[in-house]
Amino acid sequence: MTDIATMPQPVSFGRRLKRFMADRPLIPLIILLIILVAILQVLRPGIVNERWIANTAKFAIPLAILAGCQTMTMLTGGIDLSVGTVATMSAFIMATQIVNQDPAVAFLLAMLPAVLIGFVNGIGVGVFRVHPLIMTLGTSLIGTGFLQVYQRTVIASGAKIPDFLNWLGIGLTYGFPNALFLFVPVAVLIVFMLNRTGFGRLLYAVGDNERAARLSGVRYWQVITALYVLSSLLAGITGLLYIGLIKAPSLSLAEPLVLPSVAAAVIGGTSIFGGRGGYTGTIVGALILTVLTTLLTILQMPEGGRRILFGFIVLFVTAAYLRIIEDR
Amino acid sequence: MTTNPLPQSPLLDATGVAKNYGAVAALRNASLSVLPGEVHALMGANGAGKSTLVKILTGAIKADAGRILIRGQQLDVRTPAAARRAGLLPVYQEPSLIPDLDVLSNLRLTGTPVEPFRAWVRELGIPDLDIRETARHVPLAILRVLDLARALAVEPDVLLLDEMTAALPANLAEKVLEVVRRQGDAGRSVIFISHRFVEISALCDRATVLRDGATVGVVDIEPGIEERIVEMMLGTRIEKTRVAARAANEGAVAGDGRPRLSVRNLQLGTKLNDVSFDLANGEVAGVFALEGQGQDELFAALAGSIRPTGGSIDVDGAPVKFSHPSDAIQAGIAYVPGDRAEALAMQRSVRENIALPFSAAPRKWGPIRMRREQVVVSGAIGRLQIDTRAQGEVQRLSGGNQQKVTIARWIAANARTILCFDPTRGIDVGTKQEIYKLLRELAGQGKSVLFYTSEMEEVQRVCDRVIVIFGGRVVDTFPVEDADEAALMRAAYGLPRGARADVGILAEVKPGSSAEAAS
Amino acid sequence: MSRFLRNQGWVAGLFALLIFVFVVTKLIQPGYGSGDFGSLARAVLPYAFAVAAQTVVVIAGGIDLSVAAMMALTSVTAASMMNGASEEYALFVVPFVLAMGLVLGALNGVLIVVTRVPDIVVTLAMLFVLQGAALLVLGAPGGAAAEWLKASVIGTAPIPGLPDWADAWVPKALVLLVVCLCIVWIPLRRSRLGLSIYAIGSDELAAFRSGVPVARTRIVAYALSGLFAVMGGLSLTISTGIGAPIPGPYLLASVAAVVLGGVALGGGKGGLLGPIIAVFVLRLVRTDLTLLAIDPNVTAIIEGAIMVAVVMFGAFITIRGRPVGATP
Amino acid sequence: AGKYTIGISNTVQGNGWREEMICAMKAQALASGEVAKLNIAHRNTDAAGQLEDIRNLISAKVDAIVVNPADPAGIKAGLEEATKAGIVVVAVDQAVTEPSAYIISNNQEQYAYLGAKWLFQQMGGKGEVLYMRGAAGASADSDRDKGFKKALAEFPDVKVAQEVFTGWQQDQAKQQILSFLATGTPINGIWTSGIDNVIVDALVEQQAPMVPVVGADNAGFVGQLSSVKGLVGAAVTNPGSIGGAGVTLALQILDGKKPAQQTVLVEPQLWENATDEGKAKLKSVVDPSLSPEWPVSISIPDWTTYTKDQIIACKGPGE
Ligand SMILES: Nc1ncnc2c1ncn2[C@@H]1O[C@H](COP(=O)(O)OP(=O)(O)OP(=O)(O)O)[C@@H](O)[C@H]1O
Ligand SMILES: Nc1ncnc2c1ncn2[C@@H]1O[C@H](COP(=O)(O)OP(=O)(O)OP(=O)(O)O)[C@@H](O)[C@H]1O
Ligand SMILES: [Mg+2]
Ligand SMILES: [Mg+2]
Repeated sequence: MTDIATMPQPVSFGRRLKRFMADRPLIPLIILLIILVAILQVLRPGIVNERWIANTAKFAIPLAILAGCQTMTMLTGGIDLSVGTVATMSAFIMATQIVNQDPAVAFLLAMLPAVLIGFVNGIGVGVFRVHPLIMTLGTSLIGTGFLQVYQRTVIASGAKIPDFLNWLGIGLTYGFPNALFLFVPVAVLIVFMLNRTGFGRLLYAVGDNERAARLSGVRYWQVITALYVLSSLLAGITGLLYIGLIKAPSLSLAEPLVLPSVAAAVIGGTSIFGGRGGYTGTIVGALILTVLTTLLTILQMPEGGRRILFGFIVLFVTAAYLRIIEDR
Repeated sequence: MTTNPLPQSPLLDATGVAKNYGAVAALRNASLSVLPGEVHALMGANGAGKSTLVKILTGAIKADAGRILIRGQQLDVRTPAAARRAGLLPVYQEPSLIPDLDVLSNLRLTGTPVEPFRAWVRELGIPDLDIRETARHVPLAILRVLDLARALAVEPDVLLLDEMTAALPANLAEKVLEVVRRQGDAGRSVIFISHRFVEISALCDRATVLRDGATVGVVDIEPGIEERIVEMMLGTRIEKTRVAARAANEGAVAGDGRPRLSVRNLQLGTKLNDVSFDLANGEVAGVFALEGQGQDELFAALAGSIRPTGGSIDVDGAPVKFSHPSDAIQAGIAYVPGDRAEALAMQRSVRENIALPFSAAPRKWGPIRMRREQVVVSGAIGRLQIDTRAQGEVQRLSGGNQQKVTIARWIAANARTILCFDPTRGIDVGTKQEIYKLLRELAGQGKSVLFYTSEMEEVQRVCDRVIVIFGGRVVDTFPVEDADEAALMRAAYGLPRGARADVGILAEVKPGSSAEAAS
Repeated sequence: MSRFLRNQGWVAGLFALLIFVFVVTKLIQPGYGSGDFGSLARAVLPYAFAVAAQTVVVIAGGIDLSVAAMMALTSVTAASMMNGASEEYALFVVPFVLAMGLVLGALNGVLIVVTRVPDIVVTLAMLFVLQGAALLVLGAPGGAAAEWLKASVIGTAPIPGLPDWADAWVPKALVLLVVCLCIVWIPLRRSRLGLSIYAIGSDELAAFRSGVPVARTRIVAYALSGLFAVMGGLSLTISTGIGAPIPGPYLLASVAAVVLGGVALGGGKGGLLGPIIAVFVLRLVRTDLTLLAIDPNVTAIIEGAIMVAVVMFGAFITIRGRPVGATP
Repeated sequence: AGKYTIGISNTVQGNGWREEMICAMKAQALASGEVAKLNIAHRNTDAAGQLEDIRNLISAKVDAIVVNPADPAGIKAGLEEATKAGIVVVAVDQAVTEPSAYIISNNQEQYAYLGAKWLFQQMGGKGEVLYMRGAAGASADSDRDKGFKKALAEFPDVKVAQEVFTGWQQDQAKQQILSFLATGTPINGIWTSGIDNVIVDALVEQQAPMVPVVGADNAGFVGQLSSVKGLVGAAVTNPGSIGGAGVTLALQILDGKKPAQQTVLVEPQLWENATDEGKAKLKSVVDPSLSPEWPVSISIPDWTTYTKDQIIACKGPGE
């Protein structure tokens, strides 16, 4: 066999580097993040300090948890647009019920709509096969409606942010945001769940090929219902964290986080078509978006220009990331 | 470096073709030279690179290296459309009709003339095609035939058929072979990929053999050449053991003699009519049928995929009702579909695919015991000799290796009964032997196998008993000793037992001349 | 017949639903007449174009999140160009913005093809870019529209050979909608290009292997989407007489109507008629909710519930109606 | 029971100010005793959507329409059709260009001017100001921008350190102010377009130097003005109860008492805590029972007649 001529050439350094990164997609993503932070530092020398890092983490955490909901649902080929409404509902109910109720009771009441909406989403998607986008959009409309009706019943009683949420939302321990006490376990749990549990496996399998999963004995509706309930629960908890951070209960509190949460998951390498992705990338994706928002806030330019820049940077980051990790 | 345009200069001449997928070299040094008017076999074990070569020749993927001459000229074939213009038309291993368009629109999309297409479809043995049917609703076998007819209709100079017959029942396969041979007679060339030696001997003039991505030889097809081809294909991996079907009455039926699976008067719409049979422990029962006789539905019903409209199924003597495949799995019945796309999560790893059933039930949703899983999975991989060089994603495995994963899953899960629907579809000779052996071993362990196949050879090779289905009914059941090809064929056509097959291209192949019979 | 039902059953069902809602409207408000129908047609106009824009790309297997932003940009562009200009000048403005839509739409497509970033991210990025551009064109709502353009959607179209009473039920806005959609859609549907759009949406790999120029087809699909979006933007300018840089609620509405209209979000299936009828149904339901003076917070609940229920029902009958043995 | 049906059209949902406006409309309709039914179209939409709602209200044959316009010019055609159909049209909160419509509006330009001028005076007529606007492209925002620029022109030594759009979103505003504080850029004052209490929160949390802050009369911010140590600031009134006033005006017109002018402007007031009398005023208006997003000026003298309980109950006639 004289096939030396067609044997692949000795691998160049650049190619090896590329392959290295392709095997560890998190690294290029983190590099992109560092580049953004560096740009920020150049534009405003001194901004990247301990306090800034803590603030960035505070805002990235709720986004990252909601993006976790998107990651999990996107793995099955779905999406959860109701997370914004669910988070808002939990936050609003918590802030208003705490006035007259025991904290534990208020917490349960706040989580109730989350579970309910998640369950309805799950049944709709899993049993009735409604497209997740429509299903979650529908339940989020319905949820918003109920929240507004509810809101009128509590105008008189006012609202209050419980101290422990305050502590969680804005407090620092040795310079680290307390929100990390919530986030680190949640993140570890999600990563562990996706990689090392049967349920995580099923999310990927169902999103990749539902029929194959079925033939392996997987009951689609069980997986999907559990998934959407879990997603809603996480969203509800995020709402509580977020109200502790923002400290102003409003009826649209967490809505602005919905599109960015989808974007964070996608930037982090999760495919919206299902079967592909992971949570660690999503976390970096959320950080990238948060830093980008800061970057644009401090830029002195017309709002229109800012948005144009934001759009192009998101596109560029995603494209660059794809280029780096794809090994063809 | 110009090739001398002799009268018999090749129509298509590829040399030094290489293609890498990351670390996997799909092709290293492949060459192929096809003369005008010849039917040229392209052979090789699973994963040898046959499909990859076809894709490169037809512009579906780009080669990393190599030179391709068409009629002595170096054309730049970058897209399937360009290949078409150059007169190269493929039928790929996977159906390529657009699933959501009807057949007519599919023709318009590719600019295929309709009347010739219709004529070819009739010729290929489908008299009553509804051309407005959406491709998605056309059964796989018919879809393959339509793919072929579409290619034939534009009268290509070189037709490339990648395992065209693998998914076809015997009657359709035979038609295809006839048509392909006539292509050669008409002066057009055909590149023909198949793992079935009968077809190769009946059809081809020469064969190019690939091993591990490189061309290892070109031979003329003549009686007795099969041995040599197998040697070239498999290199050192030559298996010469003949898997003998168990002699009648050999080995006692395990346990109390109750059948493992007992089907009575099974009814399913118009597709299944009063089907009854038993499957014993430690038995491999073959199901033989022409295309569309209800075998798909039978397997689906036993697997819990669809609910029968009447009749009963007993497992170990107890009646069962399956409303979901998980019920069947619970009862120890596993189903291996013929279409691997139906069975595999293509973007997931080999390991995850094999371990998938372990996590199915909610009580198994918790943490996975990775080490235990690793042991079980690698055991199954070893048993089926899956080539796991590209195991990160199943879709990167070659077609045959994907097929093996679908079986390995149930070996790992230790299922008591396996329903195999054409499991050797598109599997190379070496591996086929492995699978036969495996099925026999399973039976030896007291497991039971229901085995549908589109190849008569296999029935004789592995089964203890054959159940022949025609028109949704069991028309005959006989022990393997009586199951010669003639008997099978006649039964499959619903004819009484004991007549002879004397029609069709395969009838001309002398029994015993195939490599498989010799190996 | 059964194939007709399989292919067109959903559209027929939607049409029946529209008739039903119409009858209900007449029962609620016996005075509901041709003038009110004209109002409905005008309200439908921007939604219908947004939906058409979305439909084309969804059929091609994509999604366009920039539809509403594109409408806003073209609306402010047209309005600011016509501001203070002569009536005749508008004759140039219209083709100019139409061309702009084609180009910007094609840009979406080109970016998707070149960067290989998923559609959803590219169009999300473009959403910001286009919004930013709209803000640069007009920092606040303003501009003007030519009188003849405004007149083109007011009143009824005298159709020769139709009695007056029937004529009264043919509002100009409806005629404009039908003409604009048909001019583009009918020739497209019949062409090989149209088939190619369905093909890449149905199975991109199979389409490529069938010789379809996938990249070019995708770009064309997005260009057409841009064209329809511009029509939507123009209809906004025409009906309000101004351009507004903040996008209206057309994005989610367009996705919802696409799904309601029987176009599969995976691509390859459906047509334009279904989504357009769905828009009429949704707008008419809105009218009914107003006529009934239902608590506005409850209307959100009702709208969400209808959306979910219709799609659920559709999914339900598909599950029931699946032929036995179709998926063995 | 009353005899009139009044239609209401509003295009922003889920915002405290707008919710208060709707409640004021309901409470006033109930308190007046003249209204049989309210027909409320209240959702998030644009000018074209508002046109649709107005036309639906015309189809519903209401007697009057009270509208908070998405855009002054964009709904002209619809309002004109309403007038033609014999319906009384009253625009609240913002002006409209349709001449037949009556307008009772908060003076947005004056709102910004008043607050900005006070702020610049507090800053001693010089220094850097953080300018936190509303939603880019909204007409109320551009009106306020005019007022702000007018005040800025009067203080040539005041510079805008940073101009950001909060989108009138609490979370966005908070992230922006925190990012800005992290840059360490020195500022001497903050002007906000009504997203105010989260700004004060941020200053407190970050232990940043307290600078004068101007906001609106939202309950949360007004509370902070009298409770947060070291905070100097002013709340400019922007009553959501203007909705109630709109209903009153519509009823007056229906009853044949046309106002002298087509347009009535409600002038904003400024409540500051820099002086003792300002502090006293703030004490008298502070209302911790209200949701922090609700303006405390829940009524407008001469224009609204409902009680606080009525507006908080947020019930219209027939509910
Ligand atoms: N997209 C891909 N990514 C990575 N590896 C690939 C890809 N496609 C093919 N391969 C690898 O290339 C090799 C050759 O595959 P190919 O499909 O050509 O085999 P084949 O000869 O057609 O086999 P079979 O008879 O099983 O169909 C295999 O090892 C396969 O794993
Ligand atoms: N997570 C796993 N990893 C590796 N092998 C497994 C795993 N789960 C099951 N198996 C293997 O699959 C086979 C059948 O498993 P199955 O779940 O059907 O048995 P089971 O009786 O339901 O399990 P259990 O005894 O845990 O209830 C067993 O031989 C077991 O070794
Ligand atoms: Mg192959
Ligand atoms: Mg194969």
